[in-house]
Amino acid sequence: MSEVLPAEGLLGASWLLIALPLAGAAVLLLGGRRTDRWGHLLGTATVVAAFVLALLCTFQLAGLEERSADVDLFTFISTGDLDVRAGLLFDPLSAIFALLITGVGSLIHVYSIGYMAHDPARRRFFAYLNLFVAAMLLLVLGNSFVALYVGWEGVGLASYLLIAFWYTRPAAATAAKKAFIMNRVGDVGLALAIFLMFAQLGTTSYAGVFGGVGTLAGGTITAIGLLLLLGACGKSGQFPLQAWLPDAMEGPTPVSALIHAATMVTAGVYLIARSAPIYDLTETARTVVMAIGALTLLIGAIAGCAYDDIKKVLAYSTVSQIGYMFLAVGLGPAGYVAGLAHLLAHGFFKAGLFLGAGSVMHAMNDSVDMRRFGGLWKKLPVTFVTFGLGYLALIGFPFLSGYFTKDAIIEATFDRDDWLGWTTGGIAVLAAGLTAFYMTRLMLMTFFGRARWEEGVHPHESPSVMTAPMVVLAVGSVFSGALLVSIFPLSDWLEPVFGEPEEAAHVIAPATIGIALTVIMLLGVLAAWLFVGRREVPVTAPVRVSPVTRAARNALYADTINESLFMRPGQWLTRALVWVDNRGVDGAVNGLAATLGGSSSRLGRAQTGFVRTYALGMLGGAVLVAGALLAVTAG
Amino acid sequence: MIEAPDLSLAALAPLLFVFGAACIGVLVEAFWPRESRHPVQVTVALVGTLGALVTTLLLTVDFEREITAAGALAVDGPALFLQATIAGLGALSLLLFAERALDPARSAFVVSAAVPAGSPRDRELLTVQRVQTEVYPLATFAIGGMMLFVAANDLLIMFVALEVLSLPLYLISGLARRRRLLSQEAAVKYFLLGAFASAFFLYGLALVYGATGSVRLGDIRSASLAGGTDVLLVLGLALLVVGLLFKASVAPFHTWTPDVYQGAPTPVTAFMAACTKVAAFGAILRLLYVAFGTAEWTWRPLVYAVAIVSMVVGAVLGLTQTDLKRMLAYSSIAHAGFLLTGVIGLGAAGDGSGLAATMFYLLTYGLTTLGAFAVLTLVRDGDGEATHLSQWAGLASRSPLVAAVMTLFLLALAGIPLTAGFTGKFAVFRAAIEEGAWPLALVALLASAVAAFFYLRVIVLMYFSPPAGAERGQGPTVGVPGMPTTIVLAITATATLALGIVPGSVLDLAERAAIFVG
Amino acid sequence: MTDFPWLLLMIAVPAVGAAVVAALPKGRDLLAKQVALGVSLVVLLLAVLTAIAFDTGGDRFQLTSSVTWIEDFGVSFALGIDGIALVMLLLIGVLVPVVIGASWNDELPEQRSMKAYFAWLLLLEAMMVGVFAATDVFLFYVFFEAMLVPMYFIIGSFGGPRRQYAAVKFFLYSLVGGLIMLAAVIGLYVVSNSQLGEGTFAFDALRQLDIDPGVQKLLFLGFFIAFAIKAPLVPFHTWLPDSGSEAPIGGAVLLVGVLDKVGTFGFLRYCLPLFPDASRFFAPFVLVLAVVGILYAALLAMGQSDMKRLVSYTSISHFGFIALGIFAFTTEAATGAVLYMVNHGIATGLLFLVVGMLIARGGSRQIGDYGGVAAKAPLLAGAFLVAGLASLALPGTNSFVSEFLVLIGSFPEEPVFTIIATVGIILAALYILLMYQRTMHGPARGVLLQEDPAEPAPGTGGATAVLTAPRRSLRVLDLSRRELAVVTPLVALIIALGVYPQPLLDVIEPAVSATMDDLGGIDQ
Amino acid sequence: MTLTYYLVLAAILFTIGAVGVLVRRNAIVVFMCVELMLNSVNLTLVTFARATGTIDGQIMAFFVMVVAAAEVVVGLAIIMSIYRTRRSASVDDANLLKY
Repeated sequence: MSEVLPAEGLLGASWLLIALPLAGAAVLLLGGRRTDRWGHLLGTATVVAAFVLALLCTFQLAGLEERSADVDLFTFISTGDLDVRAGLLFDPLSAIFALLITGVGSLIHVYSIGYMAHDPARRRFFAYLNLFVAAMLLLVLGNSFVALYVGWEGVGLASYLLIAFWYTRPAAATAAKKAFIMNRVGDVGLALAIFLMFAQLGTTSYAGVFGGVGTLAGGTITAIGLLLLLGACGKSGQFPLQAWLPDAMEGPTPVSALIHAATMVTAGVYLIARSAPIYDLTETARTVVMAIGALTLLIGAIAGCAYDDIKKVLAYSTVSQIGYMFLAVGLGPAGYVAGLAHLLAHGFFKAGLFLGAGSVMHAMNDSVDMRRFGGLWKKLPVTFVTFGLGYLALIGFPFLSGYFTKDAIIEATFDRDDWLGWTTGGIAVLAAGLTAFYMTRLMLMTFFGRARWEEGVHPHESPSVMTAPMVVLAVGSVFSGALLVSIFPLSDWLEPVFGEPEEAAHVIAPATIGIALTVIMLLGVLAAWLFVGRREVPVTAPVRVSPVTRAARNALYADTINESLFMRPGQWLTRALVWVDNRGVDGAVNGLAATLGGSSSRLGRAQTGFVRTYALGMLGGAVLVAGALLAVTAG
Repeated sequence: MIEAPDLSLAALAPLLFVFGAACIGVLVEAFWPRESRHPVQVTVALVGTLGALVTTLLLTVDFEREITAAGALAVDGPALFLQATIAGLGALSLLLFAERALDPARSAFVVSAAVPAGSPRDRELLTVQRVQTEVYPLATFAIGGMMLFVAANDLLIMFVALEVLSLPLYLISGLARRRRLLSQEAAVKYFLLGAFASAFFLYGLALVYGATGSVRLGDIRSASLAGGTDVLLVLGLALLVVGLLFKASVAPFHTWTPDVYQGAPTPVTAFMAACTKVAAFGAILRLLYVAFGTAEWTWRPLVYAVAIVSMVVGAVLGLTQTDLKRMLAYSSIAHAGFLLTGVIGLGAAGDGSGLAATMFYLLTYGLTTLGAFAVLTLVRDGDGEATHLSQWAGLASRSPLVAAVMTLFLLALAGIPLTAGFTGKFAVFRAAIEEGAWPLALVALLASAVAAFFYLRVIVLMYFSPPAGAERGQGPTVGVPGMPTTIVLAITATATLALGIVPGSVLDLAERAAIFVG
Repeated sequence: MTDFPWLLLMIAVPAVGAAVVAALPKGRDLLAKQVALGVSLVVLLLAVLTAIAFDTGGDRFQLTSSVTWIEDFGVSFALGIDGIALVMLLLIGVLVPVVIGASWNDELPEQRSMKAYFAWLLLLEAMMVGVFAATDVFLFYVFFEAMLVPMYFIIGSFGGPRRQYAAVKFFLYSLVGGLIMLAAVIGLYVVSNSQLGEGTFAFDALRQLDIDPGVQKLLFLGFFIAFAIKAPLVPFHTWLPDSGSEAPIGGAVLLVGVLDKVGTFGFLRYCLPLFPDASRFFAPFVLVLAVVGILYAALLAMGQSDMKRLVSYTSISHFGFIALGIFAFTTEAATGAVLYMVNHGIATGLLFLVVGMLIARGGSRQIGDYGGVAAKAPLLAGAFLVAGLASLALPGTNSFVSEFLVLIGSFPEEPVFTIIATVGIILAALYILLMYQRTMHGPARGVLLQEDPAEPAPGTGGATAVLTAPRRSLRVLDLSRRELAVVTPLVALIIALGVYPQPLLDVIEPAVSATMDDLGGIDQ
Repeated sequence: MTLTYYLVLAAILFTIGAVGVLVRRNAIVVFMCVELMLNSVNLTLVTFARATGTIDGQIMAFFVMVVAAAEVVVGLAIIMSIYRTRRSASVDDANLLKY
């Protein structure tokens, strides 16, 4: 971890990055209906302003010779040996995230102005969006794990609010709750990691932890790494906590874009990249990260092939893409940059894809069933083009962003040149093919073929306030890859964070991989055309399908497993405990009372009312007393 | 040639006052015209008891302990403290006797006890305004007996005092104006069992006399010191204790208590609950500390045991009572147990705070229970007091003040802080724990928790339940007390609060008084 | 300023106020309310002034005053506060006016007078102040027990359908604990008598005693059981759900918010400093109780269908955290525990209030009788959500700071227990969000929204059973101005203390570390 | 030592009296049994007086007689009154008060 200097100048005010959207949210929430008319504008303005600020800060940062600035704000919690200060760390890593979040965030805000135009609760929506951005910025800008944790859970809250935005739908409410709970599971891991750091190093600030982590025992470091990973899995929807991500589609589409492209799910990757100094010291943890990444990207890709819900497909593609990123950062120094590059590129094209999907739904009366789409390309030209570019970028069409970044990851994986490298690399390549398949399937079902619209649906292109952001993102998804990898290498920019990128000895020539990937991708496209393109798409999903398809449709039974493993037993346990508490614990108390009462009336029988009985009692008593006294005297 | 025994009249003044008043009362009964007899009797009785109270208090200023009347009487701190307590409580009880406003027939006592209950004559007498006044001299005699009882330094005097206090009680507990059958039954039971018990006491006396050749407490002490303890002495002690425990209504000699408390006229019950308890424990303390103080290792385990039995029996049996008087009877049994906890607190060397604690507890308990019974006399229905629990439901909404006062007394009996009951309990438990008897104290505390339940139940009924018989528009009425009862309630309630909040001075008094002579 | 009898005043003012309110003529309910509110606000002012007068860097006990009370027992009416007591006094000062404001329009059971209710509330406030301000163990005990009486009447006279049962259960439970503690108090006195020559109850003197370990254990248990019943720790907890659900909302808030804190306060103030060895000896057992309680109560909370019961169970779970923090024997954890006591008072207080407002509208305590309320009453839903989030310790709310401190502070000493406890935060999210989702989310349904009883909404089975308040029409469904005024300060506090808790921590820490020193420097 | 016989006799009398109280129903008889107990005590007292060579015991016996006499007066009065009401002197009939 490089030396940090107190920030001055504009960087000193970088806390405004968080404050602006937060203020926006506060105004919109507290302002009530008064702000209905201009609320969305304010919300957008704050984020755009934040973006500008982020840009300026980044430029200033680039100017510094020591590219890292520490912004100390105030004492948050200080007692005993614990001293947590609220402060920000503005360095290349947080900079690129800040840019991504605010940049893509602003576009999504703009888009939402149009998308939510007719929703009575638009103001509330923008308030939540602002909150989301603010929380995410705190997450990436905080200078300690505690600050990160605060942002971390803040993001959880914001996602909860947004997924449940249409809370009158039980499905939405449930999905939101599910998202929050699964995130909480991850948060436990993060929290425990923080406790462990404090217990071992007496501090939770990045500087302190990364400074002292070297002195720890290997086991401890691995433990910290794995706990952090658990947290990351929760946020980024990685195995085994991936199940909430597709359900999150219950929220309005811009939310999906925000969650999947700009914020939330990238947090996990950020956490691991940020904790590079820890992971560098623990091979084991890194291996687990890679394994999980590989596993998840496969799961995502497989599930993506089966769904007919356009947003679900995109969701699973996110799961799988994040898997790539995990795989990358799991590689360690070799992969951080590749992973982050893919993250940024993904930010562009996935946002574009979601906004495109939103635009399609907008046109199709909010239907998401691709079997009811088809032939939309001439109805929604802009959407089609932008969406198409995003699609090409995603499947790694040569010289579009996805191509470069994914390629880099797979290269780096093979460069490990060990069983792990080969297996994970192989999986990654395979998944690339699957990606091409399911995305092509999506394209074909949505934009090509015969129109299978329900009657009364009259597709129309979205207003420019929606299309404009899509265009911008499309441009980004086309060029960002080349930009980040070759023209303006991310590796140099991140050098202060991850150190000098060492030139790895390539096991397989990059060219070879490039070509191989392209071939695989084309195969996927071909397969999709064979399955979907050339024959009629039935408007209802076929019921009699192979177990593989069924499994895929059920996302490999993730929910089933969760339910039967945790939910049901939990409910049983709860019911059992309620019984125990009423009958057992409380029963014991009431039982005692009852016993006293019973014995009372039973003893009361002795009070017969007959003088002679009383006299007998007295005589007996007297004898006892005398006997007792004599006994005491004798003994 | 017998020389006259030395008599210190000063020391005897209180007793002379009371017995004097009693005798005058008898004469008044004989010669004063019936019409105006009642006020006179009341005055005489009150003058006697209050006079006794005053004189005892006078004696306490710069008094030196002494044994007088040829060693028959001990005039020492405990004697005076307890005599004052008895005189005071006695006076209050007499005020309850004298209450004429509550009962439509102007008195709680039957006009002529000789008339068979339920006979036509009895029914017509039920409503006449005539009141009978023998109860006052009788009660006065009882009070005198009690005061003698706690001062007796000689088993024989103790026995005589026991009878002097018991016989009038037997009688007046049979004199209820209403529910005469119950009252008479109570009298018979009390009498037969009382006589039975005093026979035990007497036999014990005889055995002790045989063992030590004397019935003076002092001599017994020295004898037991010298000769150790032979079987006769121990047996004697046992039988004496039985006689006394009976009067103190300690389990297993408590069986008469609920029946008599319930059957006797409520003022008499109050009188018994307050004064008899004091007297009996006064005697127990004197007997155990003075005569057998050196042989405590013999009786301590016994007291320990009966204390526990008494507390448990009282607390547990009280739980299911539905009659308030009977419930208070069981509570008095439980309290006897708590008092014995204090008796345990006698230090090995006769020091220790047990004595003072017990005396203080007696005072607080007497006041509280007297007050509680006084409240009982207020709540009435067609035939006399409404003592069934169900009739007290929703009393608070009907007359908040009475409910509040009753609540105060109940909380005091339960031993809730800021009431006299708590101070008393604290004192006796402290004494016990100081002597290392913390298990006993613990049992006592748990017992009082159990007992608290039935006190609470009354509060619950009064405050949280819908009024009884409200729907039928009937149900008990709360009588407006006349001057006497009002005074009693005022004094007892004030004292209960005062002894809870600022008990300091009275505690001092007990502390300084707590040394026996002889 | 410091020799001014602030504490005495804080006890006297509400007590006198109670007397005044009670003495008001019948039927002057409005006046009674106004007087009560005024008095409670004065007390709040006094609390604030006390806080100003309190010197953070100063002696352990400040604003002390002592008058001999019962000479023969060595009892003195001694008052004084350390940081811990101070924050509790502030909590009382804040909560009571809020509660009075919240109870303004309560529908009481048949022929109950409002003024009696407010009189009891004020008397209760006086007692609570006394309990925290007493520095004489006997005095503490007196307040500890006397406190029961007003609460007993609040529950019993103004509570729900099963109020009699609940009131008696509450009273007996506490009484049993109290009496066991009385034995220990006396025992402590006897020990002091033998060691110092004359018996005393002064806390500072008793702290100096060195008590034989065996005796320590007995005395510790005496105190501990009483406090464990008050707090309450599993398995002494079963009275709380009954009392919490049957008590009127105002009473419930004070019961869970302040009264029960006397238990945890007692652990910290009496058990640890007076019986260090015993505390160390019993710590493992207590920790087990605490951790079990956290999970057990959380699971039970999930199983409740009655909202007030649910909230009560969540409190039991929270008390587990507090106990964990106290018996982990580290400054951080204990400081967190004290902060937890304050924050829990605020957060759960708010939760109870909001639930109460919901119940006042629907007349049912059953979760199943509500649904989709958020659509009709956004403000109510918002307050509910804030309270809920605070109760599941979301960062940014006050509870996060305290829970975080407790856990991170306990971890170095008690890793295993802490890890288990940390799982509790998942359960917390579950029970809160389940309740929130079922009542606020989903399609609008339930007792609030059935226009004609002809077609009853699903799940109103229990509604008719526990219908206590008349159903309101939909127009007044959202929070009224008064209710808003009641809720706002608490929400503000939740956020403020969540962002900047340091001032409180500065007050609490010295007292806590002093306690840790009494404990014998476990905490390096 | 012959005095022992007197003591034993007295003890026997006392026991007879006590048992009589328990077994007899008629209030008068019960009461007489009590009196028997008292008199057995008198015998004991006198015996001890003889044994110790003091006269206190004999004096006490007189006291006891007086007290017993007083007791008889009171007792008979009470029993009489209840007899006139109930037309029965059986102690078992009088148990309205119980439990």
